[in-house]
Amino acid sequence: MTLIDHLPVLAVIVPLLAAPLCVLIDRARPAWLIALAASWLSFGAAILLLLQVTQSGTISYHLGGWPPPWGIEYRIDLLSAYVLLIVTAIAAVVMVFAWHSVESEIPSERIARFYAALLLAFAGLAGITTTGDAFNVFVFLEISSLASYAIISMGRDRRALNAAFQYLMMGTIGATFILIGIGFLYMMTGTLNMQDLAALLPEVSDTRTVRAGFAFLTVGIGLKLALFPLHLWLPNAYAYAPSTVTAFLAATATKVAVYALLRVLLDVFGVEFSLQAMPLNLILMVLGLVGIVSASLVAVFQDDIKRMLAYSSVAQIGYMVLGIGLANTTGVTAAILHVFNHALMKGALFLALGAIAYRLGTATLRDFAGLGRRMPWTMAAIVIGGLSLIGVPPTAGFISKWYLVLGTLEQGLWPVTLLVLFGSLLALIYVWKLVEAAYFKPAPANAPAVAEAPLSMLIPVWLLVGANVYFGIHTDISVGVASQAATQLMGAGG
Amino acid sequence: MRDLFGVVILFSIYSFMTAALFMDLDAVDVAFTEAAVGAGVTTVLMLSCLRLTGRWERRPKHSPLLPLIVVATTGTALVYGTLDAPLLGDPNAPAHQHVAPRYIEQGPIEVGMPNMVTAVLASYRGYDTFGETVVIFTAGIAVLLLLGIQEGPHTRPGRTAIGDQIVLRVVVKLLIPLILLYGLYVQFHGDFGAGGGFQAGVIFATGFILYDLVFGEGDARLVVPPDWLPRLGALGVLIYGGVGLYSLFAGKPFLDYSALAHDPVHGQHLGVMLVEIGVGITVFSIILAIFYALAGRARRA
Amino acid sequence: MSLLLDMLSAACLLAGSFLCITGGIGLIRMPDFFARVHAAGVTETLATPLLLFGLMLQMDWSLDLLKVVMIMIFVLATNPTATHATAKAALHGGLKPLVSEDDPNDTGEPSSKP
Amino acid sequence: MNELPGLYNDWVAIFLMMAGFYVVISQGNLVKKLVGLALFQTSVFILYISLGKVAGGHAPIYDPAIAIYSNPLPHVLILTAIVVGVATTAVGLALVVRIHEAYGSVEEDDIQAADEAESTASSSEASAEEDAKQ
Repeated sequence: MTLIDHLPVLAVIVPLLAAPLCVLIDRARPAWLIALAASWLSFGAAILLLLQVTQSGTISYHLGGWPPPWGIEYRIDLLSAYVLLIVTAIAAVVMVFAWHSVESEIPSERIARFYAALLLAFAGLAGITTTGDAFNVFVFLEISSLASYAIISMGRDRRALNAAFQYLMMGTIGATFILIGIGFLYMMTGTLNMQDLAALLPEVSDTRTVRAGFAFLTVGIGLKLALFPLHLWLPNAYAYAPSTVTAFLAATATKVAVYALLRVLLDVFGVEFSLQAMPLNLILMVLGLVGIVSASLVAVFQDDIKRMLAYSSVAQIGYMVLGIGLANTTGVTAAILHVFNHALMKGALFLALGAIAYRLGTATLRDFAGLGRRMPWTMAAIVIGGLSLIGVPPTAGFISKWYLVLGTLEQGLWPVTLLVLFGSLLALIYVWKLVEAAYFKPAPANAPAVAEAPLSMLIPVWLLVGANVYFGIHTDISVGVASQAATQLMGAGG
Repeated sequence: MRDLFGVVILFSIYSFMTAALFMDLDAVDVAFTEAAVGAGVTTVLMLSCLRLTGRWERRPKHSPLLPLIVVATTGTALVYGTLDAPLLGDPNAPAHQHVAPRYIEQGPIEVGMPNMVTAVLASYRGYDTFGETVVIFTAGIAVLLLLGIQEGPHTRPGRTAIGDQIVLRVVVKLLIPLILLYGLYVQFHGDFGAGGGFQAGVIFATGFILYDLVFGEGDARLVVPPDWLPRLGALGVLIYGGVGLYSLFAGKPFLDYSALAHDPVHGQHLGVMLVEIGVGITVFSIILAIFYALAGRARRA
Repeated sequence: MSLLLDMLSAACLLAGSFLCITGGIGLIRMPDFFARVHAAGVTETLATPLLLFGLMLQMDWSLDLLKVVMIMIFVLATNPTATHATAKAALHGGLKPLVSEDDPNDTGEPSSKP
Repeated sequence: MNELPGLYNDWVAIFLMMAGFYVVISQGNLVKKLVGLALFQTSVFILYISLGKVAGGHAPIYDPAIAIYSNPLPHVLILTAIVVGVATTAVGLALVVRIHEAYGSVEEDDIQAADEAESTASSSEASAEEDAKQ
């Protein structure tokens, strides 16, 4: 085996082993350099993997040399390579941004450990996307969650502590539900490998045990996903975490949860069982819609911008879940696309906010007054990110909304289409509030003089903004892979 | 119950009962771990926390109706789920048919050790165990990020934590070497009987915790300086990962121990031993670090 | 011979179990802290070795026997120590033993509260 | 075999699980919530271990004299899960300690009230400033 054959595992263990190195060295700058190098290496591995998968199909890697289902398998198909690419890309970009931001927000003697935790959170998420073993998902989920609780609690506000505790409670309940679900499935099939499960489940899918396992897995992932009625932990966690953490988690954590939902629903259980035998498509659709409308409404009334964007994230998750609930290929394509695009736009927005917080210390609506002139590049980035959030062409947000609307129309659900558009309208309102404050309000007289954000922050922000526009115009890559992955998923279950 | 001390002790008892139950269900390794972790470490950590946050709880004001409904719904769903489940002890249950037979029949031959749980843990599903080691390492990093760790003293302090408990001190002094010896036994005997790196690490850490509790601040910290502990934990993870990387560079998949020696079974044995040492080091140092972090806060407060 | 061993072992096990139960009852029913410590500590210090001895009589000469002996030594060392330490700590903490049988409120300190 | 005795192990585990779950969502004290969480997780372990039991089986340590072993796989999974459980508890306790230092209380109601007071204070401050400008 050459090194190329080891790519699936390298993408995960490079950050995983970089974390103890950071702790071993325990100096701020080397730790950052290690984190940076690890995330870019991982990103490189992810790009190569995606190329490999598009050329030669699904890759299976047997950890420990034991063939599945006895050993643990890493299984990279189109969907996982695609999500892995997003996660590693965001991590790589965020790491560039992190240096200044972390230096200003975290006590200096804890920076090295902070990077270690950030790397662990990242490695955990990458591990979930690549693994083909149900129990391994649980282990890596816990790695990423534990690290997330820690880095969220590092926010300067004391409310960050409470937010992290709430997240810990919800997250652990979710993880335990997932554990129960896996237990039920193991009880009925005797295997933990996802492909094996998919092959064995149809025989026993009529039993009550499998149905209950299905329900627990869905609710557990729903908790992690911040699906509408289970989203209460998310706004606070995102609002009070350090800027780097918010940008990273908002762009990746919920996306990986969506990936897990897709994997479990469509791959392990299969489309027929999940969306047709169980009334899940209806439930997902309704929850998605309620999530879109209610979270967008709440977002409109927020003063704290991080909080506003956090509620907007809940709404965007609603779009993705709605896409899955539509139960047709276009809908699933839209969901996968939105995973990709939303990571780009929320990454850009939260990073830009982080740059503002770096200069101003806070980010409430009234701090924004007159910022358009004082930090022109950062604000311009926020405007473009906001446009993408609304779904204005030619941004990436437009593409995913377009596919979603197509999907709803394909199912003949025009009221749903209207509600989706209504959600976009609400997004327009809250983004407009930002723009109005930044460009049309004079800076308060006593406003501190602020300079434009440093270059090491602007470059990552504009990289993501550029990606937003690029993937809005050149849709071959993002849409192409997403629709292929969706076809694969929908085809797998018939 | 308004007294949280009682709550914690009851939980400890519950944990111990669970361990006994696991023993009855043939899960010796799990019983061992549950007794050491659930009844031992968790209790100590919870009590250290109570010492800081106060022992009494206020009477809650909320109506219990909504939680009851949620719990009843979940419980019903679970009971519904078990209705089609295989019965207890049924040898024909699907869980025992598909994957498990290979572990039982081939495990002792392919991996070369009688304890199948260790074989599955460290070899067949070695990557899960690697993840587990990282989980405990993550928890250590998280606690240190939150609480920080006090630097150890450089000279031997005179004062003790618990007044004039002569009997206690003498007995503990006699016991600690035995505990540490037992920890080593468990570490290296894991291939043959119950035990392994994780349990050994916990037992070893317990020895130090006991010493710290009885002989007061500082003494135990002179032996293992607190600021070394996170690094030691990192080292353990790196040992485990290093074994994986070695096999990777030797042209075998990650964590394939058969790359370690010419004879695959011998390689498996060596690999399992090495990774168990990694696990042991990490668990020992992280558990001790978490305890120091919590107890250090108590002394400052 | 084996009948004798069996009977002896059964007697030990029964006595041990009986002491365990009485210890448990005492732990709940005794009026104050020190009496409870007495019930839990003193009774069970005898109960556990009795049970272990009963089991040892059933065993062959093997490694397991040695292990049980070691468990017995360990229990005999730790159990009284723990009881002693608890009682001493309680005394240090200001709990006074209940002396008057007639009036539990006599001691001032409500020592029956754990 | 009759269904009832064959499933009681699951039901006992479920009852314990739900007791833990109830403590988690109904109690206001954060330490107690963590105890509840640990209880919840430990009971799930019982469910797993009992599904690995084989009637007449022995502990899965190879011995030439034994033919039937219990299933080792659930044991391995639960070993991992126990570690995850203690890790979560440790992080939770550290958070509780920090919360106690920051808020002076570990009762959820107090903390919620303090948070809300802080939020409204900052927003009313904002509106007051706006009023002053106009």
